Amino acid sequence: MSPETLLTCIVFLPAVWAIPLVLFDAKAKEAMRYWGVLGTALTFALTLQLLMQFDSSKSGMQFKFDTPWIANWNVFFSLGVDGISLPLVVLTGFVCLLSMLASWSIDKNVKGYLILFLILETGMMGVFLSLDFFLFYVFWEVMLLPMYFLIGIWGGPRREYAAIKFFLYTLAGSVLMLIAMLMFYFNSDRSFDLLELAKIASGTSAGRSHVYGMSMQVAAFIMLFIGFAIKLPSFPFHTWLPDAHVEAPTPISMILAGVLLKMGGYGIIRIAFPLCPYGAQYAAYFLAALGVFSIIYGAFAAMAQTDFKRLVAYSSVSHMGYVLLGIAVWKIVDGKTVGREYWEMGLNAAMFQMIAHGISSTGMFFMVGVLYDRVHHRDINKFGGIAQVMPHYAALAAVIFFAGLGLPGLCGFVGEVFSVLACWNFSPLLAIVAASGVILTAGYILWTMQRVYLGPEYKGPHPEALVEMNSRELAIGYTLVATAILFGVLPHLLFDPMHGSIQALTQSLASSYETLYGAIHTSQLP
Amino acid sequence: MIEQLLFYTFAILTCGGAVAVVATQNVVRMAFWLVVSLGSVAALFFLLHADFLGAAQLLIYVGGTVVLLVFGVMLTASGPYTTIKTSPAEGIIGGAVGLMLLMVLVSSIGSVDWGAISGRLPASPESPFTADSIREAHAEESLVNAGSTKAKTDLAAVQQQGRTVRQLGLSFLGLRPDRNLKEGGANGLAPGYFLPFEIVSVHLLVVLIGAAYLARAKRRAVSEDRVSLD
Amino acid sequence: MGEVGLNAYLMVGAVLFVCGVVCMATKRNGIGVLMGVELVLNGANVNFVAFSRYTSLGLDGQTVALFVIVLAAAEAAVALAIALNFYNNHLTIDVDRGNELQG
Amino acid sequence: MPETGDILMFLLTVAWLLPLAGFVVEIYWLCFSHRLNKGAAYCAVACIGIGFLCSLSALLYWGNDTHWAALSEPDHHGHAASHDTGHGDAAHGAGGHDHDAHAGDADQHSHDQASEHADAPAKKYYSGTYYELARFGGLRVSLDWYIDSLTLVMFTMVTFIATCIHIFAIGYMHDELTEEYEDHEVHLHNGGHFSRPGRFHRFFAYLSLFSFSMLGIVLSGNIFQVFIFWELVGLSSYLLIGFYIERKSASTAANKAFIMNRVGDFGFLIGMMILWTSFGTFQFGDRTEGAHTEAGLFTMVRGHDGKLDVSEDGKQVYLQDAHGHRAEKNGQPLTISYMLLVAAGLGVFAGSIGKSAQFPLQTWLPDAMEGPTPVSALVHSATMVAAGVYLAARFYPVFTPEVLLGIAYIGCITLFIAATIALVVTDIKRVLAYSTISQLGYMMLAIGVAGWGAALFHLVTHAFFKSLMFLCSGSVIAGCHHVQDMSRMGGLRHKMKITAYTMLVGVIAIAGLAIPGTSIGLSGFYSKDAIVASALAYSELNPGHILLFIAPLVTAGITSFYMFRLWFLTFAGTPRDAHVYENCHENPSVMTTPLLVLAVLAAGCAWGGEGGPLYRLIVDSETVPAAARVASVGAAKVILPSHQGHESDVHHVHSTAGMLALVSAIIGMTLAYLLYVKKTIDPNQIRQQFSGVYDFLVDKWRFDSLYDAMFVAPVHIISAWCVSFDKGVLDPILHSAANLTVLTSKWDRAFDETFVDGLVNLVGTVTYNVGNSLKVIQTGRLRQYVMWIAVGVIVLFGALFTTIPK
Repeated sequence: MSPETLLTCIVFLPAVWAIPLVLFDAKAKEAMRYWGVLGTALTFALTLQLLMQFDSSKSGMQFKFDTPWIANWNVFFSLGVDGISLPLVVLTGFVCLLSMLASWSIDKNVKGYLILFLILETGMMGVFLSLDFFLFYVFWEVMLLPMYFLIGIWGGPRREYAAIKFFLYTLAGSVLMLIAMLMFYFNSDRSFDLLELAKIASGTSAGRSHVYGMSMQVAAFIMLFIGFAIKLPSFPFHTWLPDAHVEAPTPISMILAGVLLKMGGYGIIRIAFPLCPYGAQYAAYFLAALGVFSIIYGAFAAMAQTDFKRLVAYSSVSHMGYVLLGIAVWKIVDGKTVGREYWEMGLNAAMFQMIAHGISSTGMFFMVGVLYDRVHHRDINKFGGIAQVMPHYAALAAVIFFAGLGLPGLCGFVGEVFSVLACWNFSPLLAIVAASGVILTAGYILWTMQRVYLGPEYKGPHPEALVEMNSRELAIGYTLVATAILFGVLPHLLFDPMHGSIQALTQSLASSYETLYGAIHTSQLP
Repeated sequence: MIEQLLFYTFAILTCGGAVAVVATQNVVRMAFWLVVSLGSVAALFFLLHADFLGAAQLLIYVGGTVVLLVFGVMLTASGPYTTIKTSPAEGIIGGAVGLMLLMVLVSSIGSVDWGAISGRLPASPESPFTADSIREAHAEESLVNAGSTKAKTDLAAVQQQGRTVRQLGLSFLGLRPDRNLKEGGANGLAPGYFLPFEIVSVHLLVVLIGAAYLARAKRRAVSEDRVSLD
Repeated sequence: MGEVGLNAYLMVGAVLFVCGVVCMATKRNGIGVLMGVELVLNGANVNFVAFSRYTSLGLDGQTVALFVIVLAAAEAAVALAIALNFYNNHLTIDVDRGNELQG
Repeated sequence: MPETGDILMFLLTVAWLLPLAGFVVEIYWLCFSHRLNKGAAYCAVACIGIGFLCSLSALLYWGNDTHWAALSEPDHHGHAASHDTGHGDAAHGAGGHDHDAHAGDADQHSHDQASEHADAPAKKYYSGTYYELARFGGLRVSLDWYIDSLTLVMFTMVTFIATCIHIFAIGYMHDELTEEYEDHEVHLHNGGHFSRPGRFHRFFAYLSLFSFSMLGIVLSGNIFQVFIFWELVGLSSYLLIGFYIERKSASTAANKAFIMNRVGDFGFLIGMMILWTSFGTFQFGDRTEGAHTEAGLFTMVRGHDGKLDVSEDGKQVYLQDAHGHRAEKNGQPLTISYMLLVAAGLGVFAGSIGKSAQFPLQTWLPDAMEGPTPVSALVHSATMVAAGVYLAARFYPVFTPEVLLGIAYIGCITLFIAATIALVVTDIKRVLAYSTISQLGYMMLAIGVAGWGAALFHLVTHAFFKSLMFLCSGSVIAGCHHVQDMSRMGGLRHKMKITAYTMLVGVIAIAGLAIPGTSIGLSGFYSKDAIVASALAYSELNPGHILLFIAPLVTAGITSFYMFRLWFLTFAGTPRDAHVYENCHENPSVMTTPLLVLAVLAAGCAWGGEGGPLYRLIVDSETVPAAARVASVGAAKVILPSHQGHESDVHHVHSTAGMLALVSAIIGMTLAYLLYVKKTIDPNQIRQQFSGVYDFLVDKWRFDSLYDAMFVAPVHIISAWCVSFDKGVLDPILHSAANLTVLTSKWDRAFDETFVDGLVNLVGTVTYNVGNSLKVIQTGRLRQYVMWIAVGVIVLFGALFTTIPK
């Protein structure tokens, strides 16, 4: 399959796959679910095909192609993949397949649910694959609406509130992103091409000799950052997340945690940093501090929760803090990047953490969902003794929760530890505070496991409903556990494809900062 | 001279008949005046060298349509001499408006230089009518194109004499002996009236069926009930 | 008396036309209205044939006039049927009774 | 012929990975087998047993390869080398006498630089890489192996003890072989007893996982890998402590253990960050790739001569490259701030504190006794908790004297506190637990006072006798049907002969008793002797730190007292609880055989003392700074004693220290005898007289409540704050923003409705009115319409005529 076809198929297959769903009888729920599973499975297979064809020894964009879309505005339908987006694309396919499998518990208006689900997948794939800012923005919005409806229609009792909260937050973010996008559009030669914009920012563009100005970079970076930080989510933009998670149905929570949050990190790495290196460096300490604060804050907040899903949601805030920390550890002394290898390590760790979190938190939400499907409540204090009645489930859940805790040998460990290790070079203080997160994380996860899984007996309502997982759920659980172990034991599987791209990114950012720094300092001298 | 005389005679008859139709209150008399008026129009057609048309006018209008109207009068009126009076005010207003309309029309007719317009029209009866074009367009039609240059003069003569039946018939079959097919951008399409002719034929058939359907006897009460129910 | 020209025929046509219009406007009898219509059509026909004779319209004018005559006959048939229906519904042929057009 | 290092690596890797394979197999066994099957146990025993054989053969191969050079020292060649760790007796005979062996033979594999620098002492290790986890530019993280004699000894010791304990556990866990295991300690809501399927398989699966992780620590070739397995043993420990998941106390203890360890790991992580950032590597040993040799941590800090290369102002330490020169990067010498090095050392040591339950993180270990007794024997006495000591020893070259001083004091405080608490505890396992903490304190102290060999020596001997004692206590508990309180026992030696006397061996060993006047004693005597001697030497060189000698000396007496108290209370005297006594019985041979084997080793493994084979083997791995006298340059100004050879500082004081320790131990034993057997003094009276102290000790020095107040409660308060910040500040901000928007839109609506709509409505109204007034025109009369048409035409034409010019 040619690259163009492959990428286009990955993006649009789910949406196209949703069209025949219209023809299904509304009562043929099973058939529609299988249809949906088939669609997501095919998409996942395509992403794997992409993985096969991907050449991890190259650092640049691969399979890149452009087609004019809105020629008057210089908008291109431009897709491509590199080491940064590839893992996320595969992750998206993976998580979507699993959440689709977990969607059997959805019984209300299955057709609409599946259609929205598939459109959502298209939006997510598009965000990760598009190389045109405008296209990126469009997909970003495409993803927003299905999510709004999925939470707002299939959610829990306070779904409208949660959905609107989610919608408003994200929309506020995208508005800021839109402004920044237009800033770049009018400050370049009317270009939306991300690669070209990044080249201009680094002063290596063939067409332009001057880079974006300092104040513009700072302003644009702040706007872009807020837009992405909302998605990440980082303190103080995180309050939509617990509500959205608590109200969203289980598979949507899985996608929300597994993929949507990654877009924040991806956006920062793909757009905010390359387009405004000066702004990024300007705010680097703030970013890292914010990440560290999110780690600690999320952990503390998680500890005080009694709602199981809310706890997991706050743990996401905490875990995604490592991503922000890893991205931001860019140390500059006198205009020169110091310890670029450590920064590279931080970026790698951030990427790894995103994937790892995609696996572990997807798993955690799935595990919570399995319980919720049975007993229809999430009050941690009313659980207990689950391991006695559902030993198989409890074992899988334990592995997933330990992955979230950051146990070596499981995926959560590498990202956390590497980002913290990389941080000392940047700021010892932040590193120490971030490292203290390991204690808090262990605290709340173990305490939760004790209250939910351990103990002699289940104390809450519907004890008779606690039956062992069925084969479909077991398949999801085992897949997640296997992936968690795989990446925990062999992290280089993930680092290898990312490595080249991230190295190139850090190099170009460092050099572009140097260029700009040099320009500023020579002009200030007499 | 005789033509002028005839024209004025029939013109007065025509106009007078029409005015009489307007003025008369009795339907049957109106029908009579209508016959007068339409018959005079037929005469005017003859004067205009449209023999066939005049004949058709007489046959269809005077012989057919008016009889139809008389039938209508008979079928609808409770008696043949019933009159439905128009109020005098209406008559005055109608007359005034009619006069004004007439003035408008007359003034328009007078203000137009018809000769100039006639010159601008694309084809004239004297337009070239070559054997080539005949041969090209109607190779098999030997009926009309027997003589080449002769046909042209024949045609003019025929038109002068008002014997247009054959030409009209041809044009209804899609042939135009009076037109140069190479001009006017006909693009090879037959500029005759074959298609309209067919359409009119079908139209007539439909009208006949439709008229028969509409005019059939119906029960009266049902429709009123239905209306009230709505 | 001068030469009979196009204008003279047009005048006759105009008179016929105006008479038809006035007839339509003033007659309360449905059949009278129909007669007005016939007059209007004839006025038009006179014009057509006159143009056929005096301008380059040629055979077209006559053909159109012929069509008009035919269609007028058809119209008369249908109109008569309508009049009969009207009469059946309103028990009169007075068009003022039929005010359904008011809506 | 493969190289020695590869063979050793292969053997140890097999020994290391077998338990992992066992774990996987047992987990699956759990799913597919019925619960009455002992297959899992046999599988686990087979895995660890083969692992032991592999380790042993590795040790023997290594010995053969080096011609047992390690066992011989010019001034100690009189000792026969017929025992290595005391169990492979006949396996090697002549090797130990081969004085001509060249230590350098061992270095062929990876240390060419050793021959380049003839003055540098040979470094006797093999190392290599399994695979890379990640690589960032020049930085890389990998899974490595690092094998020296210490690794080999640890491997053999761990696998051997683990094998014994696995076998013992087959008997101990026998009552789990059921579908309906009734747990009498758990009470359900409805008052009934809790019953559950047995967890025989699961137990052995966890044990295998633990063995794998523990061996991983020992084999690790870099500090990051140590951290990985550090956490994994923490996990195994968590799972095993919380084995009885239905017991709240067990799961709480498991959580406590894990979190306490994480607190230590927090420090560990900081230490690692410093090392990683300053050195750019985690490797212990040097790594050779082709012609290029990359220096490991030890080389970078110590070079080849074992000295810190400190700058003149004492604030910077120059790093060394693999060739013994100052490392440079871009022409600048690589340095690390001295304080940072101290911080790194303390950080790594913090990990040890957590794992080895040292003050101030000692409180988890007694609680960890909630696990089944074989777990306590293996994990919480012999191996895992000793991993902290192992790490501190392994990392010794990176520690500056200041760090060592800290280690010494931590060990000193710990050994005293734990011993005092052990005096008043009546739970048989908890006495042993406190004793373990105390003994680990001894080891830490030894490392702190430069008694590197003594610490590891004690580590190994302690592993034997403490696992023996734990197994004995397990045997007692099993025999007495899960009674653990010593106050309900007594006189059990009549019914449980093997258990009682093997236990006595252990007690004598830990008490450090020997025949006065000779230096013949059980293993504990030698190792404790070595530690006390090191401490004395240290305090002589640094008179300010005399406490570091006094405390272990006194505690030696206390140790002796509480251990004999335990034995007397349990086995001697008359039964205090007839019911318990009646029902108790000796255990089957599957449990007693391991006791006997371990008793033999506990008695004899240290045979020969500091001239014996075990000590020699360990000390063979000793790094230079541990052996020589080192003076500190930092703030602490301490001098570390040397202890190799007859002229060393330690040797001078050895006999004095040994005497004092022995006297102390004998006093302790006598006191215990008087109190609990002769009843000359009534313990209850003492208890009443010193009730304040007694309560304080029973409350474990009130650490738990202190930590609750200091950490647990604040954490909960802060987390409540965080949540209320979300709910009380962030959400209201959002809500008020939303409300403001709604308000604005309300205004907007009002404006719309009154003004904009008003205009539109006006247009509409006007149109309507006009239309309404025009309505009359539409009469529905046909004739009027015709009239209007005519009028319209007229008007139109009139308009045209008037406007269009002629």
